[in-house]
Amino acid sequence: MSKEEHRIVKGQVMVPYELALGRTWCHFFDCLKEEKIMGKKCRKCSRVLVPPRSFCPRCFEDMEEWVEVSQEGVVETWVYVNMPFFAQELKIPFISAQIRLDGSDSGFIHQIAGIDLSDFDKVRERVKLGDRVRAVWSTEKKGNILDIAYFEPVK
Amino acid sequence: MRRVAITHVAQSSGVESKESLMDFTYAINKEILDKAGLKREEVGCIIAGAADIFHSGLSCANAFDWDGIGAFLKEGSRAEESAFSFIYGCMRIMSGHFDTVLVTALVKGSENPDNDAITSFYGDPFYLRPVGLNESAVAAMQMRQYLERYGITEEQCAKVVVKNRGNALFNPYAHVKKRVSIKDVMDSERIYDPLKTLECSPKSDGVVAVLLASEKRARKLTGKPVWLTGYGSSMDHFIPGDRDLLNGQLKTAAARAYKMAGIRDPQKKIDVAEICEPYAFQELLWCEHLGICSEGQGGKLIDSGMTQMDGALPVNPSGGVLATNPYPARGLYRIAEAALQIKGQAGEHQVDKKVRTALAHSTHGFGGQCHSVVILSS
Amino acid sequence: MAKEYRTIRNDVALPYQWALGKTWTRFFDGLKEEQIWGTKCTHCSRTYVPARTFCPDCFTDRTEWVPVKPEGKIVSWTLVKATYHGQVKPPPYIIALIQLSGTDCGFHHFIGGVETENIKKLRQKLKKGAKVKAVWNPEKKADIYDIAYFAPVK
Amino acid sequence: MGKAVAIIGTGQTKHGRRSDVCYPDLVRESVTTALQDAGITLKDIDGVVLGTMPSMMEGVSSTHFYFAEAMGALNKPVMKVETCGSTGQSIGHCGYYWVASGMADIVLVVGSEKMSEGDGQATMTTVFDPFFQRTFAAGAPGVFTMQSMEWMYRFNIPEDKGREAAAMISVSNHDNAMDNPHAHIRVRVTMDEVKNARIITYPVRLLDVCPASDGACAVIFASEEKAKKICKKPAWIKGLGFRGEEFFYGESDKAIWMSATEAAKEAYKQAGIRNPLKELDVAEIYNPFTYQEMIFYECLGLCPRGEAPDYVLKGTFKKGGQLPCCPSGGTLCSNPIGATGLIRLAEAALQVTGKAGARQVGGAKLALSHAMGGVDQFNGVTIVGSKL
Repeated sequence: MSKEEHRIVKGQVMVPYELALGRTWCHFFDCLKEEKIMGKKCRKCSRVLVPPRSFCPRCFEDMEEWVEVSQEGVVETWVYVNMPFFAQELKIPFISAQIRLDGSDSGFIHQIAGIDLSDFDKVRERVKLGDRVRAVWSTEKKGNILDIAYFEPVK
Repeated sequence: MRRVAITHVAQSSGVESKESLMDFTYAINKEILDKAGLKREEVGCIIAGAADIFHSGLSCANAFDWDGIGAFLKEGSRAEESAFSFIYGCMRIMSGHFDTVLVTALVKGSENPDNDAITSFYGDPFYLRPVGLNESAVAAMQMRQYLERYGITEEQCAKVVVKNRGNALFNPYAHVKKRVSIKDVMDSERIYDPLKTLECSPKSDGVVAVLLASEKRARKLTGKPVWLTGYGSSMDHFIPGDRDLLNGQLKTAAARAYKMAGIRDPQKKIDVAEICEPYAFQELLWCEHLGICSEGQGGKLIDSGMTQMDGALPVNPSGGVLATNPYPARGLYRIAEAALQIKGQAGEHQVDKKVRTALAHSTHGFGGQCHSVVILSS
Repeated sequence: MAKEYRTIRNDVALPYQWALGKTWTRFFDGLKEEQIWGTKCTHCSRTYVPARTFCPDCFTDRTEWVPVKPEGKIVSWTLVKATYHGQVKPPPYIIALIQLSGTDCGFHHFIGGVETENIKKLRQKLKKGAKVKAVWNPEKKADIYDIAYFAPVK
Repeated sequence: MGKAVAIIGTGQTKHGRRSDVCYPDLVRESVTTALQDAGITLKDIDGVVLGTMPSMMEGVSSTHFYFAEAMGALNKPVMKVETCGSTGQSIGHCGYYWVASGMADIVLVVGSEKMSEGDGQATMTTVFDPFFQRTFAAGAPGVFTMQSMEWMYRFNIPEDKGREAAAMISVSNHDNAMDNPHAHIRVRVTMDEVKNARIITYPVRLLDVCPASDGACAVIFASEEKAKKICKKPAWIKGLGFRGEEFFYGESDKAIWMSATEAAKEAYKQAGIRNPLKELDVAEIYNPFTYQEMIFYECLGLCPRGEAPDYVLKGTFKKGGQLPCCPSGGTLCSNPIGATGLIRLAEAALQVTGKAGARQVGGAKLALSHAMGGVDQFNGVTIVGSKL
């Protein structure tokens, strides 16, 4: 096929969107500014979801009860990302992790840092599934997900 | 083929919503389930109607939409363009697999760049896009041909805006609610000459849900089922220059729908029509192609008053797309409105006659590249 | 943020490398040589421009290459004054549907070399059937802009 | 099940880096092949279904417009159905329902992707919501690695054992792809090569991961009456199911993966299958990642939870094993996303009709095809059989 290679046109596309957060997510990010992680509890199935939802996707009922969840939790899974791609937000290498915060019933996606990330083999020794981690807050809060700077292993 | 009925309808207003798309969607789906007295679990299948990333900024938008439409662990799917999602829902019932299907179309135009920016991406990256085509530009070229070929006047096109925006005043769900005069339309800026600002549809938010049921279930769910009796769609050439923009695929789509519904004389048989007219003149052109009037008579049609709210064949009593344009959901809005007219539940914009048969039309693409026609009956 | 309620900005930016394929590679190479290529279907005899790999009507790839004269007549046009994100150029500009001589379809491109101020005069000049001719871009990149625009022929 | 529906023809492009053709021409290649395979012309087609990954992968919106001619849809009714990676299965389902509804006799279904034109991982990252999770996303490998790690931890699968089994899956898929003229990656690999390949996202290595492919697939569905008239050996649709979970990753349990489990259950119920491992003759599973394929074996009920590596190591799913999986070389060796799920279905149809050439599993009568989509959110299953 390579013999018959025909011309390629390079281009880049940027399309801007402005997405509404809505009440529930606004409140969540407002609370992050105050260093609180809030979930919502379904009165029917009793699950606490973080990020919070306005409604329970399973019970399809409004979720009205706000619950503050712990800033500590258990690593359910993680991945060491050391591959670059276009428009990546975080600098590589980074660890993306699913964390079950105490008092919640869903995995929360964030990053694990605060440890030396340069050597993967050392990272593997430090971060294990089932380990406990806790939130470290950014000093400057912007009302977005990185108000929690990262989660770090609890010694 | 099993019969399919629309049993319930729920729709949001077209006005900009402060809710996230997910919550916005949930509210309407919750509403329709409550209306029908159904639990999410009791619905057989759930179909979303939404556009791709260009209309939401999210790839695989169906993923984000899934929770709000109540589809967790339900059988379901998603079709781009809401008229497609509607007929796909109907097919699922006709097949005998399901007795109820919930179809929801959703978009938040307020979160998106202009329709002109988004529809530019319909074009290929080598030819149509670099020469600046978008839906409005093609519509403008189509309009000029329409005016020239048949001697339709710009004032006649403007009358469509006056009528539809006028109708919208009585529709609680309409987005743009402001009475306009022919002069207002004629004086508005010629953004795509001969198209003027007021002749172009806005960019609206909108979630609309329709509950479909098999005959047996429908009779249990509602006293006023609205039956699907006809459907037709058809696809035209990609490059507008390859077609006659005044003789597109709507005729074919309509012929298919009429054949299925057993309609020979649409002008007599159809009591009310909800037509997708993102550009004012298109209502007239589409009416011709739908057989509501004959070729080149679109101007006379609007002059005659026949398509007015109190006319013999009201067109767009809801105010149409000129008043409310949640782009990928607008087809299902037409279908929902047509169903409400048959049910006699359209409220203040209920037409002043017995509605037995209603037509709903949807189109998307440059100059109406693709059309769908739905016939509903009491 | 401009809105009264809270939103987040979500700019989706992505890079592309689109393959032209053999037909459009040849078509755009032609433009570089100031030659517009079309293809004629040996089945239905319709000539399409830009050139096609297959006849859109007959679905057959038995098509032959035909040179198309860089001139034709106006079928329709619009004067664009609207502005929107990602627009190809700042308005006002004219996009037209042009039937090039010897072809059976419309060709989309810009109209240039005319005053856009006076819409009435413009309408006179760009009447249906008015003759136009391609004006070539002195700097060619083998893309659609190698034709700068079409200009009315006096 | 409603009316009987059959697959009467399939067509695939040569998958790979296809910068020799523009996107519509790539699509047309698969359509032309499918029409030839079925021995019919476009005139016979009543409707066309298209799907690609609904994304900015190729930077063109609503591609049913762009492909109108290439997919032979001029003057025809069309449908555009898309559900991320599971698109291929979803459009197959649409083709089925369209015919089963009685609205059409013959429907052409087309799936395509031209990944070389975009940035796959960057595009995939835009599937994540921009509020909470996109910041931490790392395309497909990031998610699939998280899922695999969680699964191994949950079922106490030793890392070495998982590694060994995943490597074996890679080797056998690559071997299988050698028999498939359409496959993108056609090289044999050894266990050592897989285990020592460059790390993508640990423990996933380069040879555990699918390529980014250009390709298209077309499948023609027909009613019972038409199928019997036109086709000597149709592949009959026996069962189908599609399920999705919550949008946010982490909200549902990906080690158990309810959507995959429930979609398969639904399809088995319709097909009357009680013991899939015994009753199925071949399975085409959507396996962009070796580790994930093992999770699928469990979710699809082909082996007990947590035991997939054991089954793999004893060769259950290899060529010549009890249930050969992905004799085509699978998604691991070709992944034009929007087409991939449909390729699985096409391959399953080829198997039960004895038309799979060098990759034919002898005497295959009942085959499963499957696809997954979203951020581990959706699963679709279709079962085809040689008998009505």
